[in-house]
Amino acid sequence: MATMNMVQALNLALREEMERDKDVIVLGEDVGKDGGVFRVTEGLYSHFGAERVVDTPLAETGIVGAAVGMAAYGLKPVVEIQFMGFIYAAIDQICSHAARIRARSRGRFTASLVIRTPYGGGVKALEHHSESTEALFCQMPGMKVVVPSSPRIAKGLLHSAIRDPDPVIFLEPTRLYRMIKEDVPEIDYTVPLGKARIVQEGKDVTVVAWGSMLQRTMQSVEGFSAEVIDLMTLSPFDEETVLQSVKKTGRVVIVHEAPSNCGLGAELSATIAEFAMLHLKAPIIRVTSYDVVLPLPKLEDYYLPTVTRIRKAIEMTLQY
Amino acid sequence: MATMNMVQALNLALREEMERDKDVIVLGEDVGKDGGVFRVTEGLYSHFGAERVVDTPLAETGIVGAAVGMAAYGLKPVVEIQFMGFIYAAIDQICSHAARIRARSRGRFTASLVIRTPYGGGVKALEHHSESTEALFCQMPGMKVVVPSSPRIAKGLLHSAIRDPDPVIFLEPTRLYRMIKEDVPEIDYTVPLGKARIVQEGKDVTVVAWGSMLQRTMQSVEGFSAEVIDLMTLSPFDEETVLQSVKKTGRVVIVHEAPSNCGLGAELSATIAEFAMLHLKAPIIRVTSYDVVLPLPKLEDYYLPTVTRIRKAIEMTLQY
Amino acid sequence: MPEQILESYQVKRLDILDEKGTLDDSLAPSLADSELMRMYDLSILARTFDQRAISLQREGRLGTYPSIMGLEASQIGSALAAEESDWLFPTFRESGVYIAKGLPLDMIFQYWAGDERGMKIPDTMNVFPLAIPVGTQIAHAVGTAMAIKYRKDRAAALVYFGDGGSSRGDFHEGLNMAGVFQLPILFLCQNNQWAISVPREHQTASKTIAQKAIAYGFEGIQVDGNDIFAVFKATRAALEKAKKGGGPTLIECFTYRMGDHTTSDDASRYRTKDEIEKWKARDPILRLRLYLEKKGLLKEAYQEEVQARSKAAVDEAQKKAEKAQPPDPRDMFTYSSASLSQRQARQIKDF
Amino acid sequence: MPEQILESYQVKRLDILDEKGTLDDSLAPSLADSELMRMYDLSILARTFDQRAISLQREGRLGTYPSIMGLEASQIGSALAAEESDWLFPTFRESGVYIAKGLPLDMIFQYWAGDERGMKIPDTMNVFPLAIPVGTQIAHAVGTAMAIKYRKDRAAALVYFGDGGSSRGDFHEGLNMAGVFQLPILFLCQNNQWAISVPREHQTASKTIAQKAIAYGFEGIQVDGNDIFAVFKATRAALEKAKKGGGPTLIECFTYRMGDHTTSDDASRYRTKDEIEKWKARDPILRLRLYLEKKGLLKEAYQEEVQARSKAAVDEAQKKAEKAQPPDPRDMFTYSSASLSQRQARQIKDF
Ligand SMILES: Cc1ncc(C[n+]2csc(CCOP(=O)(O)OP(=O)(O)O)c2C)c(N)n1
Ligand SMILES: Cc1ncc(C[n+]2csc(CCOP(=O)(O)OP(=O)(O)O)c2C)c(N)n1
Ligand SMILES: [Mg+2]
Ligand SMILES: [Mg+2]
Repeated sequence: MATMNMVQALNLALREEMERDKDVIVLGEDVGKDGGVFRVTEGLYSHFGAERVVDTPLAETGIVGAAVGMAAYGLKPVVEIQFMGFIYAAIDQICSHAARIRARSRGRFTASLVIRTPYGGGVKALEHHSESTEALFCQMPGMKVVVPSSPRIAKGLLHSAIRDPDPVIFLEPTRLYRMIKEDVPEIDYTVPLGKARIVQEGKDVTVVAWGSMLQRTMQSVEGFSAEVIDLMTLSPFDEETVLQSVKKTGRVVIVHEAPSNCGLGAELSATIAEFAMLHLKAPIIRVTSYDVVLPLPKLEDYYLPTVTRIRKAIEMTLQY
Repeated sequence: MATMNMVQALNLALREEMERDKDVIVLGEDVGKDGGVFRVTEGLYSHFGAERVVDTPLAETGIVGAAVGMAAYGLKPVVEIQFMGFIYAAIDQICSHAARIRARSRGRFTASLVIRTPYGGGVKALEHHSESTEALFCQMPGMKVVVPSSPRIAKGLLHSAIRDPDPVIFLEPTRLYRMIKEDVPEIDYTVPLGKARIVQEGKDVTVVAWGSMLQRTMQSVEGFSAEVIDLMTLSPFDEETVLQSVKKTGRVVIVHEAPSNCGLGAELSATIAEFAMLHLKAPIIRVTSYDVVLPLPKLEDYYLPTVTRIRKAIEMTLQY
Repeated sequence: MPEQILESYQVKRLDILDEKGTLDDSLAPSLADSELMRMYDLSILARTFDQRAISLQREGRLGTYPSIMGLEASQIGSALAAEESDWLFPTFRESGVYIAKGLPLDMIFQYWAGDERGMKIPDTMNVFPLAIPVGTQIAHAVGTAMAIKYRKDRAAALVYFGDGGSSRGDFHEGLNMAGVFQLPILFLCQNNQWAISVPREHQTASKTIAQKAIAYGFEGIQVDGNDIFAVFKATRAALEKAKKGGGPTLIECFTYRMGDHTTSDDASRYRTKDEIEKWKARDPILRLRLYLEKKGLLKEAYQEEVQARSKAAVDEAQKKAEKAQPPDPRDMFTYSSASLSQRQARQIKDF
Repeated sequence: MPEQILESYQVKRLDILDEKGTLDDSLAPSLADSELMRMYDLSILARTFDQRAISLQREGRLGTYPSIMGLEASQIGSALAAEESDWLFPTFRESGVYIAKGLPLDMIFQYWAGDERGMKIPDTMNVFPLAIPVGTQIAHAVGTAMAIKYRKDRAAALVYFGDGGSSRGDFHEGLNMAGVFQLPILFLCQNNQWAISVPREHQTASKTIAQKAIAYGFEGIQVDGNDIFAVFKATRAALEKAKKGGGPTLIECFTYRMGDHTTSDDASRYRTKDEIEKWKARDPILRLRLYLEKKGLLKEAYQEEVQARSKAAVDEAQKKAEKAQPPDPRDMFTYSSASLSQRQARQIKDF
């Protein structure tokens, strides 16, 4: 056991995977000498060398496209996109190729790769540095999307993501990078993809969250008998765990950082409305950021879900 | 009144807008001499000249990015992306700039532009030629997304889209381009953005669809008292019309071509589950394509929603 | 304004076999007669396949198909110059490459009939499934070249694209990365003068595509793309250089798309008959035939035999493709990811 | 292999004012003393602003800020060479351009404090809000140049980007389109040798950025980016050419990022003190001062006066920015689109 923050936990996971499997290659902008702008790849360059920790030119499409070609050859590329706001140029390669090469070639070629990127707001950052557009990737068949909520979980999920035979978008909540410290077991452990986690059991309402909103959710549920689910894998998400909980509590509040319109909360709600409708005692409430263009820091606190809004939503469902 | 198919109706709308306003410029690949691969811009090049009907190099990012710069200068660019499968490279410009320049500059600069692209399957096309990824764009605050379901509506919506002060993604169902012929009024009329259309009234179930699925839906509702809604504007969609109908019927079936996971159907369902829950008599059912990588023509018919699947869903809701 | 000169560059072109079938011996690659005949046989086979594909599409037995007529020298010459260990990345218009590399003809038919199984490339072939989004395959080849270099394998990547593809950002990002990492890769542009209706001179203002290599710090060269010897020689040299650690090369094959863009296109809407006539005289197969005839390698009887053999092979492939079992709808699910999601497991029960 | 030569190209460089402040009269642009003093005054003002921004960030009164130290000549020299009618497209590291164009200093502070209102560019200024996604502004400038050409206005677009930006596909697609349409546009690359921790030579294998213009069929030139006269002259010439219908130009300003990448960066992790020292001697303001002193235009008293004036202006701006009313949360809604959606109309009631 060692206490570490999420940056350290992710760094350790990368280190262990690179020790374990020499096909694992890290590439991206400033991942080498600089150790990444958040230092997640700190020390890897000096330890594994420039061949395995590759500083690339500034070209997101090319970086992700190259990862597809590396993976097809048998390597395990772990790409770092410096911020989620800069992943958009790579969507063509992600959606048209990484997600489809297995189907296109009927299994001859696969894209076993990971794309890591800092994700989410709450850090008073510049424009394009607080994006939460996970739903863009959740809707791509063939892709997996993962979001850790603590150092221990981050390490276990990253191990699983790197060992997964298919492409994984690994979203790292910037706000949690250094906020939470936690005991992380030294032993090699994984957190399986596709499984959600019940953070606390409860009987009156199910609250689903992930990433940095989980922590805000935990602050909000005090005084309620709320069952809190940390989704962890956003796509494909763990329908069974969510539905089981909802069937038990009959009430649902979903919390996320993205605006409501076509966010992942919509999918959760729709799945519940289709398969657990008869167990519902109250409307399904989403607590999300407002449906506006992501503001700069001065307005960010108004934009993001607050403890007050989450509590109000819970109280509202409890009135039924 | 003249009878025309959707290609002709769209062509006429473009022609009228270009006559009306010399700031309207059409640009894209093969939109000039060739008149577009589906001939939607047929004749515009010879009539308005190469300055207003611009054949661009093969560069989707650059084309859409250039449209943002043109719009900022005061022109009204109407971009054609040859197929929706090739719009992904332009998402960076759409999401990072077209959708945000108004907010970023607090109104000094806007991106009043239209991006037209053939959309959807059912035409036995090549890979990447049958995409239905509308939800990617629906979740971007600042963007509008529109899908016509008939020639008359196509013309009216395109007029509105071109005159809209904000960026609009205009999705043209390839399958409907030449399938339906309809009387199209000669007079200048518009179909407003943001408003849905009740195609037929009914009392037992509300069925929401758009694009080419509307036509399939109409074939499916025979024998039921179904209220059919053609959404037309997918984002921001007409919540009032949808909720009003659901409150009346108490049952909902949503039909779309995209896979279910994080499709627009999820948002419709979630909005209903939040604001009309107490009126619901049955689970909200989505009839969508399967959650798999879009197949090639030989498997396409298995993939897309069928009349049988739609009818089954309706019958299912009616059992409650 | 007078300034100091930092650098000077030249753009070169290679021609070996002219339209009359006359060879420049000083430049010709040394090829055994059997290799020459292989080039000819494959060219005839490729064109026979291509014409059959077009007529099958007309009969509604194939989907949209992009003809390679006129590109046989560029595709077969380059594919034959590559070794087994090399990795090839074709565009959607590369029947000639797949045929030269030995992908069963029936699979190519099967693919164009709308069946993914046609692109389930055999494990023995290092060729990617064709890429439809223009230019996007360039990045894949770059990544594979990075992997080849990392593994220190004796191989190179060879990626195909067109004049239109050279306008995409993928081209730039890929060539730039290849230059920075000195990768074992060959970028082969078939400049066939058209991108659907957009002529080469509206695609870019540079005099040649070859000179774009100057922007990336490595060598670019234009070759007569209808001259199979020039294509073969330049490709072989570039791949050898790559495998010796000499880094990337850009080759512009200056050629012509003799047919419509695809079976759904009508090129007469945007280009003249004269232009097509002019290029007919430059047909890559014609000049190869003239040369081999002069060389006495091509008796009339043999020509008929090759035609017949090709027709038989294509007939055979067509039959095989058409009587193949239709694909199983469950394949949609089983090939989307390595394992089924909860939702997919529920949905697959519909079949 | 011998080949015929199709084209030859040269890459040139312009230097006018050297590190010692010595001027090459034969090349110097003709500038009135008042213009020379304006260049100096603005350089001092820009550096004063820049240093203030850095310290305000350290005090937690601004967010992350990217210093322009060392880039004053490239930014001010080029901005002053542009006319009112020209349209400028800055990157995130362009305080000098905004200052030279006259954007109120308090607005620049306001923006970096996290308030969109700081980028509500006055209607009288044809300058875009800064672009953070690297390279993406290039396409906007190209589109504006297309619009300028369509409207036959006497104006040109001037777009800024860095050595890192030159690796993005946006660069390629933008320059290629500009070449094809012969647009009135100037692509100005501030090659400051670093893209965060990635040195210029790992960004691209080409000897210069200037030579990348060869790929697009128009002129490229490298200038000493720390030489405000070279920058001014080359920019003025390129914009004139553009407005006369002469098409695009690429200018590489060879310069150096003297500070950390941003206030959240620590450049000592990846570059040496020696390198920084070497470039300190080339400081663009230093050599301008030396020149003006020799010319007798810069008395010590005046230098102090300029410093004082700049400090006063920056104090003033900081005060104004800091006592501005906080933004109204409803602005999030009112500026997302021209009108509120049903959902937004419901949500805005929360405020
Ligand atoms: C990214 C992208 N945009 C548009 C298309 C539609 N399209 C298919 S082929 C083609 C022209 C390609 O020209 P070129 O690269 O010269 O190849 P050629 O067709 O001449 O072989 C276009 C525009 C596409 N397939 N991909
Ligand atoms: C598309 C994109 N990718 C990554 C980043 C993160 N980032 C900000 S500046 C920068 C380096 C830019 O280098 P250069 O273009 O040379 O400009 P400079 O910082 O030297 O002024 C990077 C990688 C970004 N802003 N945009
Ligand atoms: Mg071509
Ligand atoms: Mg730089």
